[in-house]
Amino acid sequence: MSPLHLHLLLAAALFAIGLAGALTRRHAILVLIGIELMLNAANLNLLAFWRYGPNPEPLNGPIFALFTIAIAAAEAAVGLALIIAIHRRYRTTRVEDIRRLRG
Amino acid sequence: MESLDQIFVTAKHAVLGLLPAAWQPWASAVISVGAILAVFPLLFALTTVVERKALGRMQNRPGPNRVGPFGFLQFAADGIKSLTKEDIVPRAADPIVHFLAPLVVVIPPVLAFAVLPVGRHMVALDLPETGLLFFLMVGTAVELGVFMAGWSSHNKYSLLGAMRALAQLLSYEIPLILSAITVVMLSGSLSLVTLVERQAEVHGGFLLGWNLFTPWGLAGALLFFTAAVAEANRSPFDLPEAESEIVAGYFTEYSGFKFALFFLGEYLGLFAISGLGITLFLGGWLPPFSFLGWVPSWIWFFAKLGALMMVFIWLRGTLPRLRMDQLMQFAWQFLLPMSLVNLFVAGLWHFTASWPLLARWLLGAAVLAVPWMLYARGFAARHPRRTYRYVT
Amino acid sequence: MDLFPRHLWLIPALPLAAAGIGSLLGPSRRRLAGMLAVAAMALAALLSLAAFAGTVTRETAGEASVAVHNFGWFEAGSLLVSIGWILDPLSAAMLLMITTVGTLIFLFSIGYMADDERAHRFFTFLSFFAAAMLGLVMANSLLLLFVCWELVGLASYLLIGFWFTRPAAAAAARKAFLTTRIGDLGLLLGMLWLYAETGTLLFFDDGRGCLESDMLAGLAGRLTASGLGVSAAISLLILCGAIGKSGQVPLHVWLPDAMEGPTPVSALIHAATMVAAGVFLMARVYPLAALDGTADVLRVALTVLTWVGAITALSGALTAVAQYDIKRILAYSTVSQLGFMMMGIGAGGPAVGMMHLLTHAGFKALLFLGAGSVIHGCHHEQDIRQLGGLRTRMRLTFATYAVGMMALSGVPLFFSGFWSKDAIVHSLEGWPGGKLPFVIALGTAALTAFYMTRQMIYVFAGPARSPGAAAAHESPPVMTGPLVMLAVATIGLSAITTPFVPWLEHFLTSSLGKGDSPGHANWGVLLLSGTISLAGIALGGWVYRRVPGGRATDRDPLGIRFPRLFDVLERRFYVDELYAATVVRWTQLAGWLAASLDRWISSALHDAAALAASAGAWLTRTLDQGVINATFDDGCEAARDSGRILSRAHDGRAQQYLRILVVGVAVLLFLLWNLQGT
Amino acid sequence: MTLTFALLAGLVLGGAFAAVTCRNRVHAGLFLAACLVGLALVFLRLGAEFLGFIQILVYVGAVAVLIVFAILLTRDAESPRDRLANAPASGILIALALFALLAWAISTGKFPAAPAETAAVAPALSVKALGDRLFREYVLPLQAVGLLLTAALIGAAVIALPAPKPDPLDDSDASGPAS
Repeated sequence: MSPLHLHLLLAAALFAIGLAGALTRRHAILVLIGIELMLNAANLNLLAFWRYGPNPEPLNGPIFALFTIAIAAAEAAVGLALIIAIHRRYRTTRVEDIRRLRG
Repeated sequence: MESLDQIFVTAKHAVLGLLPAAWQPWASAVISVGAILAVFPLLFALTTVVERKALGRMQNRPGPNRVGPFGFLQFAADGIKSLTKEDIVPRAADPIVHFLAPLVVVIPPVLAFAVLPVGRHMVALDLPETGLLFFLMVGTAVELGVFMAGWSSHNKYSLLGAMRALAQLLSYEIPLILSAITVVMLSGSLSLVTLVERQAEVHGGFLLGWNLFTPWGLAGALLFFTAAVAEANRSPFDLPEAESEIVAGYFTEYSGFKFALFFLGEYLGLFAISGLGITLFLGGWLPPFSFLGWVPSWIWFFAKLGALMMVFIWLRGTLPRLRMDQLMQFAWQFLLPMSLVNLFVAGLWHFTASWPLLARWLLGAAVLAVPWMLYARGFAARHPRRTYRYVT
Repeated sequence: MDLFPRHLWLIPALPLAAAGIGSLLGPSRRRLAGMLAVAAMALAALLSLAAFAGTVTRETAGEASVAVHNFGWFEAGSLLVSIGWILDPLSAAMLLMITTVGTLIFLFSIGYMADDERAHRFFTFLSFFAAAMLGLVMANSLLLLFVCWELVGLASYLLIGFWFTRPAAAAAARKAFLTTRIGDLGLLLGMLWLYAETGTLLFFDDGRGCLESDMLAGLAGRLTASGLGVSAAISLLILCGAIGKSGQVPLHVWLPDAMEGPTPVSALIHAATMVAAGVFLMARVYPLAALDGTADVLRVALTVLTWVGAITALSGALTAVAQYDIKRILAYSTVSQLGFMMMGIGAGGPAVGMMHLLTHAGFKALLFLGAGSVIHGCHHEQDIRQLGGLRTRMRLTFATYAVGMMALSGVPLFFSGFWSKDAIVHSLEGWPGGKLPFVIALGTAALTAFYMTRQMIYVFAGPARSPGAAAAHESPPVMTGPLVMLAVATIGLSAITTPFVPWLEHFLTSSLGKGDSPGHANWGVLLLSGTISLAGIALGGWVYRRVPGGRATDRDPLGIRFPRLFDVLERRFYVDELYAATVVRWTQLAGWLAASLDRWISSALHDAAALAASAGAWLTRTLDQGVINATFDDGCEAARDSGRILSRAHDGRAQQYLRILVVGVAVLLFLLWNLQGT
Repeated sequence: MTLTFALLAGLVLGGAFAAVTCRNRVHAGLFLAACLVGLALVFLRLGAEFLGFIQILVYVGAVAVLIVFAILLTRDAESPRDRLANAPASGILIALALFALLAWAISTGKFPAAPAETAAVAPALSVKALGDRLFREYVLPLQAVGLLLTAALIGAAVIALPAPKPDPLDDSDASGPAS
């Protein structure tokens, strides 16, 4: 079990937990939390591969992780704004109550 | 003089010399932490007394003058009192979070001191790559602590305070960081030590090249300290703990030692952020004039810190509290745009390096002044002067 | 000629810029927007005139008449997609036609849309359309052509639905969009297939283009499983696109409804340019279509083309006889004329078809603008029964309209329409594929003359039959000006389209190659078609002799004589109803199937709901199957409903989606790794 | 090395698990913060000092705070009992299956091995080098991200804008959480 494998496994577990949360929780914000966890798992993968990969010089891992973080921040901001707006409009934050998009 | 300047460093090394090499890194860390934990709380204690006395003077009352000479031992009395007081946890409160909150509030500023150079070679932990980042990072942790405190108390006022605190801290963090970044842009380093050393070059034979003496530095310093006051929940931005509105905000439900911890954390935060401001704009431990170089560097640092404290006390004694919407508007509609403009000016300063100093100055000042005036006019237009009715 | 073709992009760029600026202008600036559009268009017209002149000089100098400028568009891995401009007689003529007609129509619209407060948007869309259309014409790559093709469709959608507050307009826009999409799918498939076969979408790429001899030689042998030549299959697919765009049977239904749009739009898009795009496309890919077999064996694609054209021409003309809306009549005549062009290309080769396209663009635009002027003058009265007596009130409009009418109905000698149509008739007469299309063409010609006469009589002759018509006034010069110019052009063009001075035909043929039976002057045929059109006019005059004295409520004389036939025609052969029925049933079935397929994915509870709901919906729909819905739009309705049934499966629960998504990705990854493992 | 890693992994996974399972939403938010701090420490151990700090700065300092803030703003009258979406079993099952798949792939997968020296010592992640690459090769993505963030800021401000009130200060109020 090399350190790379360990980190990848950690990332996989983190991703799975986040996914489970995103799939099973009701409260929209908790779903969002799950999504954040998944993003972070991806980041961990990027950095692990950068650290233990054959050529860490190009710094691609950290740069991608940086982008991911930035995008995650934007995603969180907009997502939360949406949740707040929806709550203000429909008085609920339960994911399956928000079904205006259904056919 | 040199020895006096480096006295603490030499002392530390002397102590380390007595220890086996294996221990030395740990020992040095312990010593530094010990020093920090000794100095700043003491400073806090003194500041409380000084603040109370100064405020008293401003309000035509003596202030504390009973305990010790001129009441300067007042802090000891208060400390003992708060330590011996009963620690009350509301039944409705969320016990764990309620317990953790004060720690989360106190620990970050203490960590922040680690990267703060209080004197030549006097920094506990020099992060050459990410010093400033570390500082800002630990700074942000406070928000969570404040929130935890306010939420866990299950008290309407605490919750209001927490909400206010979150909104305020989030909003003022941005101009704070943006104005700090200008310095990083032009010094090309994130290490606070390097940032200080970059300001050591001499203008006109005597005036040191503090960042304060550049247009972006001046504007940056003003923006920075404004945001800093807000970050430290100091008056006039002390809405989260506005006694007259929401009792004591997020630490309404705290008593005894935890309350003292909040107090401590607040002041430590204030010290830390002022120290950062000093490091960024006021030349850190550098003397203002080159011919004053014989004064030990750490004296300079703490002198500046003290001066800033006096300024903050003065502000608190002078300015009335803002309203929440005013607070937000100020952050988002004035500080943020101005700090962006300031970033631009810093860029200009970088690219006009070949110009004569005066020209650079005028250019930068102009670029800053124009939007500032426009904003001022805009505000004046949007908010007609209120008429207050005084009791005659 | 260093400016062209390298900088041919300038021509569409001008209207595009106008559109861009126009989109930024506000209602207060709508007059400026109009001026801007006209100016840009006029400039583009000058440029294309230069391009045209350059082509003519090169062609007369005997140089290669095809000049292209290709460049890489984007690169994805090993695949380099390159596009380019082409400047050959075909595109040059089209450019010139579009820009000139466009300029005149823009000018006209300034007057026509003067009191519409969204006129700035109108001109923005119009310029956008012009840019797309020009791009389509000058594209040297089927890909670029397709892109512009879709853009043109979008512009047409926007413009048909310009008065989207009218439900009819909105419905018409949707209908046009959907219907043309059906054809575009075929075009897309054809394009992909062509790329698969030849590996390039460039038409001319000094030797490597897909329309050039080597490639064609490579394609020549290949057959599909059904024994049909690959090139034939591809060109049939492309023909689908042309059918959709050019309103050929069976996809012609959208064109008459498109008349809901402002009249200048009908003139520019649905008479002169866009609907001609299909014909243009067929002319462009003619070498491909003409590939399989040799001249003596009949070419499948071309035969189909000819027959589609013939059927369209006849049915369009027949329908036009029984319409009362002035614009609808013109629309159906457009359909039938487009059929003529298709026939021309199929039988007589691209030159013949294109010639009719160019002349038709002129006089049909003239007719539509005339109709617009009439509508404008009579306060948006479009029912010809309500009109009448405009001869005296709108003299200029009447005169120009008469010119257009005579050109359309092919009055001999002095009208371009006669000659170009005549060339088609000639080629059909000599067509190896049989004589029937020839007969159809003649009959259509007669019908054309007939219904145009009917319209003239209804609109202009006798006294006014309604207060609106009585209060009619001549339109402002900004509107009549274009009419006059177009009339002059219509007459002038006849000089270069006669088989005696077949300059235009030669010019076009030079790059496009000859057809099966290029029309050459044949006195008998010439005489025949001339007399037939005159006969049609005479017949019309006789049948409708009593209309001028009549009242608005009178039934059409023809209707009195053959009521049943007339009803069928008036209801446009019930095509819409047919589609409504079939499309409804079909979408029902599809939706129900899809829903039942989706069922097993999602959790049991709301499956039951989905099943019940879809079953219920299906039941209800099947119940009102009994009632035949009156319009195609119910077909769209049905599409939406069945979509609703379909979407029971996606019930708006993000987590359901996420579940399915994750499962899919996981399965993919699993397969991927396994494949790697092996 | 394994001990610290195990501790950190425990912190991360425990925090994550608690974050997605606990009833109390605010606790969930705080557990998320804890988990992210642990993750930042893992980053530090990987030698990505800069990213570790950024991680805390952005996630703990902004995202976590935003989340708890939003939780406070959206307290609605739903009983804490129905805290799971319907058919939670399938969700958990899917997650487990995915984890199994990933674990299988990781344990069986062959990764290009790192040279011994880099495997031994963490490669120095100098901020200068990062900036260089960021502003040279990656300048376009950088611009895109900048655009994205600006759009997110404005968009969030607009979305969270309450039903229009006369008071112009509201937009600043609403853009607070958008920071």
